Amino acid sequence: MERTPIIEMKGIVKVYPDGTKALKGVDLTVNKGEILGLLGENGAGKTTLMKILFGMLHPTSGKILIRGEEVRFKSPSDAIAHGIGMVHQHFTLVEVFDALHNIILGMEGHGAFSKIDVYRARERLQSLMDDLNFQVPLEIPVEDLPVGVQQRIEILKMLYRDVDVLILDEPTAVLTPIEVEELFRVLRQLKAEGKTIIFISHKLNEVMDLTDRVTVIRKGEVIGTVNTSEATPQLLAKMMVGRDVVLKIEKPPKEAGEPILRVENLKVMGDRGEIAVNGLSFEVRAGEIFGIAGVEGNGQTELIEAISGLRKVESGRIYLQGKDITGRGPRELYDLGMAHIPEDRTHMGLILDMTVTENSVLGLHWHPRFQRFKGVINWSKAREHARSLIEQFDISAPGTEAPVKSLSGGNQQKLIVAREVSKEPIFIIAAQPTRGVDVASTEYIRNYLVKLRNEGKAVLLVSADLDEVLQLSDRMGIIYEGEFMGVVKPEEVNTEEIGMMMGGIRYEEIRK
Amino acid sequence: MKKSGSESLKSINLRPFVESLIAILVGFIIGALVLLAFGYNPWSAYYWLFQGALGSTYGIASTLKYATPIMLTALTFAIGTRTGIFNIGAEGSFYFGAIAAVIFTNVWDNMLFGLAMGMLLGALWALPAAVLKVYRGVHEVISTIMLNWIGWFFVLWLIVGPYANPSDPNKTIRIPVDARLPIIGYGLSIAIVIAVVAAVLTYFLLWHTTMGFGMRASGINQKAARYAGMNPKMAVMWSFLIGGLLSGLGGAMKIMGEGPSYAISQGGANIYGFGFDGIGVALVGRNHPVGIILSAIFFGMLRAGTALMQAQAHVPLEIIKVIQGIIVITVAIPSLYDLVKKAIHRGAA
Amino acid sequence: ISPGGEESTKGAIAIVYDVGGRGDLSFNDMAYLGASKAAKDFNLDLVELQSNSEDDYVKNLETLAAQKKYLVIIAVGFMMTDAVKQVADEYPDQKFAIIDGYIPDKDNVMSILFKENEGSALAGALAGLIAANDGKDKVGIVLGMEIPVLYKFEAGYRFGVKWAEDYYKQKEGKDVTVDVIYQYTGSFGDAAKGKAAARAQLAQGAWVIYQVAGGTGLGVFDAVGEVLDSQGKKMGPPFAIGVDSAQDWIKPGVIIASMMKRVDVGVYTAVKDAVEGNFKGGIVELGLKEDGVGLSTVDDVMAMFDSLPEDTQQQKLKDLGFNSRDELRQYLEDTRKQVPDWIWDAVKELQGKITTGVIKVPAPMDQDGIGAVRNAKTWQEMMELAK
Amino acid sequence: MDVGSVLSILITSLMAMVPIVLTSVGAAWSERAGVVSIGYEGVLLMSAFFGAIFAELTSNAVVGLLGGIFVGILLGMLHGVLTVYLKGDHVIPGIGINLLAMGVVPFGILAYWGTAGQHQLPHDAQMWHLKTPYGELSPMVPVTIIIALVTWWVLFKTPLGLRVRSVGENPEAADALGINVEKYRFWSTVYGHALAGLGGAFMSVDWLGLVHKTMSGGRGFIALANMVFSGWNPLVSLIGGWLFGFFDALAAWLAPKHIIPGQFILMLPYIMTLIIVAGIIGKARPPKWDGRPYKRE
Ligand SMILES: Nc1ncnc2c1ncn2[C@@H]1O[C@H](COP(=O)(O)OP(=O)(O)OP(=O)(O)O)[C@@H](O)[C@H]1O
Ligand SMILES: Nc1ncnc2c1ncn2[C@@H]1O[C@H](COP(=O)(O)OP(=O)(O)OP(=O)(O)O)[C@@H](O)[C@H]1O
Ligand SMILES: [Mg+2]
Ligand SMILES: [Mg+2]
Repeated sequence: MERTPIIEMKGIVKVYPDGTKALKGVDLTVNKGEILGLLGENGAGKTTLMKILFGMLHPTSGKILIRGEEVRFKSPSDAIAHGIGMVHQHFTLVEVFDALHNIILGMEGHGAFSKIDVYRARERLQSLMDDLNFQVPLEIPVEDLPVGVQQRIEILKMLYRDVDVLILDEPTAVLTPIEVEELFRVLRQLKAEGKTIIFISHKLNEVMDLTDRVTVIRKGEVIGTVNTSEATPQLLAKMMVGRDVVLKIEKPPKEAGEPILRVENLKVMGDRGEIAVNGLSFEVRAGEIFGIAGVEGNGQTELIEAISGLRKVESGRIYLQGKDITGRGPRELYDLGMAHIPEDRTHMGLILDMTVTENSVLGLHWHPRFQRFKGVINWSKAREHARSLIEQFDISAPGTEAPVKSLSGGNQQKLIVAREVSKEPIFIIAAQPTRGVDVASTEYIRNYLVKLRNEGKAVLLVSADLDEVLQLSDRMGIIYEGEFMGVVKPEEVNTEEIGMMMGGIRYEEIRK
Repeated sequence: MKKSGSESLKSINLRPFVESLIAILVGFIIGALVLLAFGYNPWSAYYWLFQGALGSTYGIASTLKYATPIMLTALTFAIGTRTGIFNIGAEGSFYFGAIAAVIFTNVWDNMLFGLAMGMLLGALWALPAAVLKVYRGVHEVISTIMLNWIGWFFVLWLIVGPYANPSDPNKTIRIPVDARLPIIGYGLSIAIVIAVVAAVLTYFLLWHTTMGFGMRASGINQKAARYAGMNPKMAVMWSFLIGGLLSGLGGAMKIMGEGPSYAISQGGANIYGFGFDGIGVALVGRNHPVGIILSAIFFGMLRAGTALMQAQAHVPLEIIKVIQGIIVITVAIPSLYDLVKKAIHRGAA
Repeated sequence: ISPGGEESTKGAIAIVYDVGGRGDLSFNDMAYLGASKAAKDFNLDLVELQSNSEDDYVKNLETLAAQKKYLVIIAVGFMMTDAVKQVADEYPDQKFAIIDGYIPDKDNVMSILFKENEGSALAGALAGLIAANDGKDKVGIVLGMEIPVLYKFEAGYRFGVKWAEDYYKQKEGKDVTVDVIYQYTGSFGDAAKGKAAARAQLAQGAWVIYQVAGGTGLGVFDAVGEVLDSQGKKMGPPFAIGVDSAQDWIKPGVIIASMMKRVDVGVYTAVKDAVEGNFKGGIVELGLKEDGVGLSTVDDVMAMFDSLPEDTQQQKLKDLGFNSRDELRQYLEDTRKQVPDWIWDAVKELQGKITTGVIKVPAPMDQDGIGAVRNAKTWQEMMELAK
Repeated sequence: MDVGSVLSILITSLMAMVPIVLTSVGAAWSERAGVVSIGYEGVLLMSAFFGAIFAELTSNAVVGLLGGIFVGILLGMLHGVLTVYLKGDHVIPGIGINLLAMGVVPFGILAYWGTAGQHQLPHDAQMWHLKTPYGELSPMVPVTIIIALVTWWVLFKTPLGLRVRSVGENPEAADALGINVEKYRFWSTVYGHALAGLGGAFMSVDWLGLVHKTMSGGRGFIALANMVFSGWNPLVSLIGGWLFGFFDALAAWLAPKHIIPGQFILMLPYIMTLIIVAGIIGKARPPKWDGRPYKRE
């Protein structure tokens, strides 16, 4: 492949207004028509670098050349005009608009005061989607769509603008394996059409699978760039972290004990009144990780919310250690020994504007050890608790009194895990526990879940990351439209069978 | 500025304080230009303003007296803000606190009973807004504005009708002597002490109790609060009720602690407007109880100083309002602090 | 107003306004008129203090009293009564005068009270007779907030209307009833509210409307003016009646007369007494007899007009479409000619009777009192209530 | 109730609707773009005052209305600079503007016209009205209806409106698509205040033909409530504003009947609003980034 640099970033330094030195002189070259992987731990500076390239941030120093020509972007519109588009790590969609309006926003055509030509826009979009075989519903408010679809909208948004270079910041973190495959197909097609792609991910196998070259960043500096064909996951992990990383989880065989959680004929409604969980029954035993796999939006969220007391149960029963907990609230459940790592860390697991200390006791602040006397919180105890979590889980945080929003996503996730584990639960729900978390932290969190299992706790794991479910579960249920298509041991099935179950075919039928 | 829960009083972040101070300074400077433009001597105007507010024990007492009611209504607004509610219903609760004091001290002339009933009625008047918000999703801006008006006319009816003073119909019946708040001196009653205690208690409630933690968490993120086993709906309720209670206390103390009449004047002239003033006080105090104590005193100073400023510097009240407006506006500029800091750095370099 | 404190004058007086402040179209403005005239005539400095709210009264009065340099401190408005009592006790050497406040027993306080009920009775007689004469059966009164001081106005007005019924009957030998449409608008500062209220009263048949509502009353003038406009008339009827000062100049042609309350005279007298050493504490009550209240004459209106600054006068004349002061005067007189002379004579007759004490006008102070007046069928019944 | 009364109430309510609707529509637009202001009360008062001056200087009521818009624009720019560019709090400046108005207007009336507290506009500075026996109607009534309609249409049907709503819902998304968030927010604020300015000038040069130092009478706050009431929708604001005007006029009409104490009649518009909102409308969702400054870094 010929190597014409389309983008050259030279000596990029970025100091945030609060003094954080995110980038310390980064050089990055992207060749035309390639897929470049960008790897790095949480907080390494990947997002910062890309936001600079996209004109959303201004570098403190350094220069950017596009097709050999030096550019200075004042805003993303300049970048878009130069053919650069970006899909952000956190979606930037106007939730109340439908896909169509999200996509055409800013280039609606005609004058500002004329009526938006929805018809023409829809036609153009439809042909774009048909070309890529990549469909999204155009007229439903985005907030009502699953994340996978939201991400497609983000990508279409950029393609609608005819960009040559597409930056994708952790696009797969929220996707199911099937969606990832679909995405990769599209990306490859785009590459074939001559587009250039920058791909950020924490998942090494994806990077290995998709990219042509990989650049690794650590703490604001480039560690190196390798051709993917010459790299191994171990090598990349080592470059990122600076040490060897165990990519395989050690999981000794263990006999499961008593049932801890028992769910019987559970029926739960979704937000729009549809049946989300449809007569589900299963149990999670002591010393067992029970995984739930499935395409997102098949009732996982509602199931978790019902078990953790956040959603009304329509019918059926839930028992914890034989005790009926149907309809109990989160506080009682905490007292009964339940912990919950929620899937939505920014909206549910944490209160971003509050401090690390406050977040570290969120939901367990009732515990007598954090109470000076009943009703009065002992903040010095809480601060100690925060300190010990930070230390124990190696969370990098500016301090216990910093707002949690100033932690990187990975560290935010670690904080949640640490807090939930510190509840010393007998039963823990772990929903998407490693989403968006870098390799080292992922390794840590996964090992911790196994450790809990080894200690005889019951773990309910829900993850869109099929590898994770396969790796960690002792047993797993594959969910489809609120029902299990099968409950199996990971080693008994192959990926293809799982794929079929996730698509709605029952295990018995497959085995026939 | 976000306050952390574990922050102790001694480690309070001074930045917002300095920020407000700079804003006030800039406001005074612009105000001076306005004074000059209209032919007044800003130096003498400000001299007499401060002389009137702080130049004598009497001045200080007046400053504190003015600071009292707005301190409490500001707390109402701040509690709302901290729990995610734009509660502008302090005004209405204030009226009810005042009328409750008048009615109930005349039933049983006991000071504590009067204060308690003031708080109770203040809280009760906040209840509809709370219930409508929680159970009907009615936005508090509508409900509180409407309730303020409804409460206003209702209280006007009470004071001109059933509770008009038969021997002096220009006001309501008076607070019995035994139920009045003790005077510290210079017409200043212990109301100020109670108000400061209320502010400290509010601080304690919001930042040191389980309930306050729940209220703040709910205010920022309801979903997370629910996840953490808190009850956001109750948090909203409590926010309104405690807010109403504080304004009710303010209203009660306004009548029970301030002479000469110890009664509500007809037309409600001595109970009107404190809720609205409280919003400004809360914002300048950055919605923090400690900030509110300081900012209420500052506003009290501006009020206490106007008499001398008018009498000696002959500046009309309207110009004083203009200057107050300018000061409040400048307080809204957070980057003022950074600008000044930069300028100082440049000067030093 | 000059900053600083040059003492070129023979001393100083101070005036404390109530919350309405200058521009309330009521006692504050009138008090200013009297005080400024007195200051000029006696070569005194005039210090004015406005009040932001009722809480400022004590503070304002005390601040002034502590300066110990004012011949007399004038407190405007009944709401200052308790404040004056308190401060007068603290500063027994300082002379005070209070408008509308009842402080009978202090040597250093002169209470100046007005019998608005008497003046309003004339307004009511005028309104009632105009209506009866034009074959109408309703007149209106738009008031501000419902506060007991306004009951005196309402009662006087009602009295006058009832008296007019009787007078008309005796004169024409015909039974007439003229009902009083009344409403308290709940505000002294919202002209739009006054307009809506007047509109409603006009729609319900009010032929003359008396406004006792400060700034809200401005809307009453506007509403009546609109009705005239729509009929292509420059002058009423229907008419409005002004209050407190001679407001006729605000909308000539629309306002037939105003019930004047001569706060300016009261203030002037208080200052004069203080300057000449005749100051006496106690009650000074000014009614029709003392010229403290009354219906405005054209001379009164012109005097009010003349008290405006020179260029304001010129501008005002231009705005109203007059070339000279005399044209305005002529116009006001023409307006009054819309009402037959006998009506004016009748009003004079009532004035005489009240002045001589033959007729007494009720002055209720509370809801029960006004209730009784509202229920009374004849002026004689009302007069019973005045005793 | 006879036809005359009905017409009278109708006309009064249509006139009363104008300042409330204009302010609500402006505020709705501004908040759709994410900028909150509670200074409309002050804007109404100040533009009533300055609008009257403009009208008198030119002997033209239309110029007066434009002058009101101009004052609104200036105050909107002040608010816009503070909130959009300097990223300040959205609520504080409004309180300052309200205070400012309470000082500037009484002072200004006395200083400019020499009469304290009030001033009557000469005929040639007042708006032409359609005169009926039941009250006068201003051309501003249809103009207000048109403004509400057009604002609604632009906000919901055109590219401009789409962008405005996007910066109020998710400025980051808009920013990422190259929409100049600050520009859209700033001019939206200016538009919002400009409409309030028009409403204020309407009160003096059109509706009442006079200036009075407290003539805004709380309408700025009522307009905010109406904006929320209408779910930030200009078209519904029109109906809400009229309903409020209607109940206000109805209250004024009922008051002289003295069926219940006057104070309870005066509560009528507020009680009705509350009942309608609680009973029918319920939840209103503000734009997601309403009142929040947007900073990139
Ligand atoms: N707005 C900001 N203000 C201050 N510091 C920031 C800001 N944004 C990022 N940083 C800091 O810059 C550094 C790089 O952040 P960046 O978002 O680029 O990391 P990243 O590589 O994208 O991490 P992740 O894998 O978690 O997405 C971090 O240390 C972070 O704390
Ligand atoms: N106010 C802030 N002050 C300092 N740093 C901040 C602030 N806000 C965000 N950051 C930093 O910005 C970076 C990006 O923030 P972001 O919220 O995107 O985390 P994240 O990228 O989601 O992490 P992950 O990729 O693991 O999910 C993080 O590294 C975080 O440390
Ligand atoms: Mg990132
Ligand atoms: Mg990240």
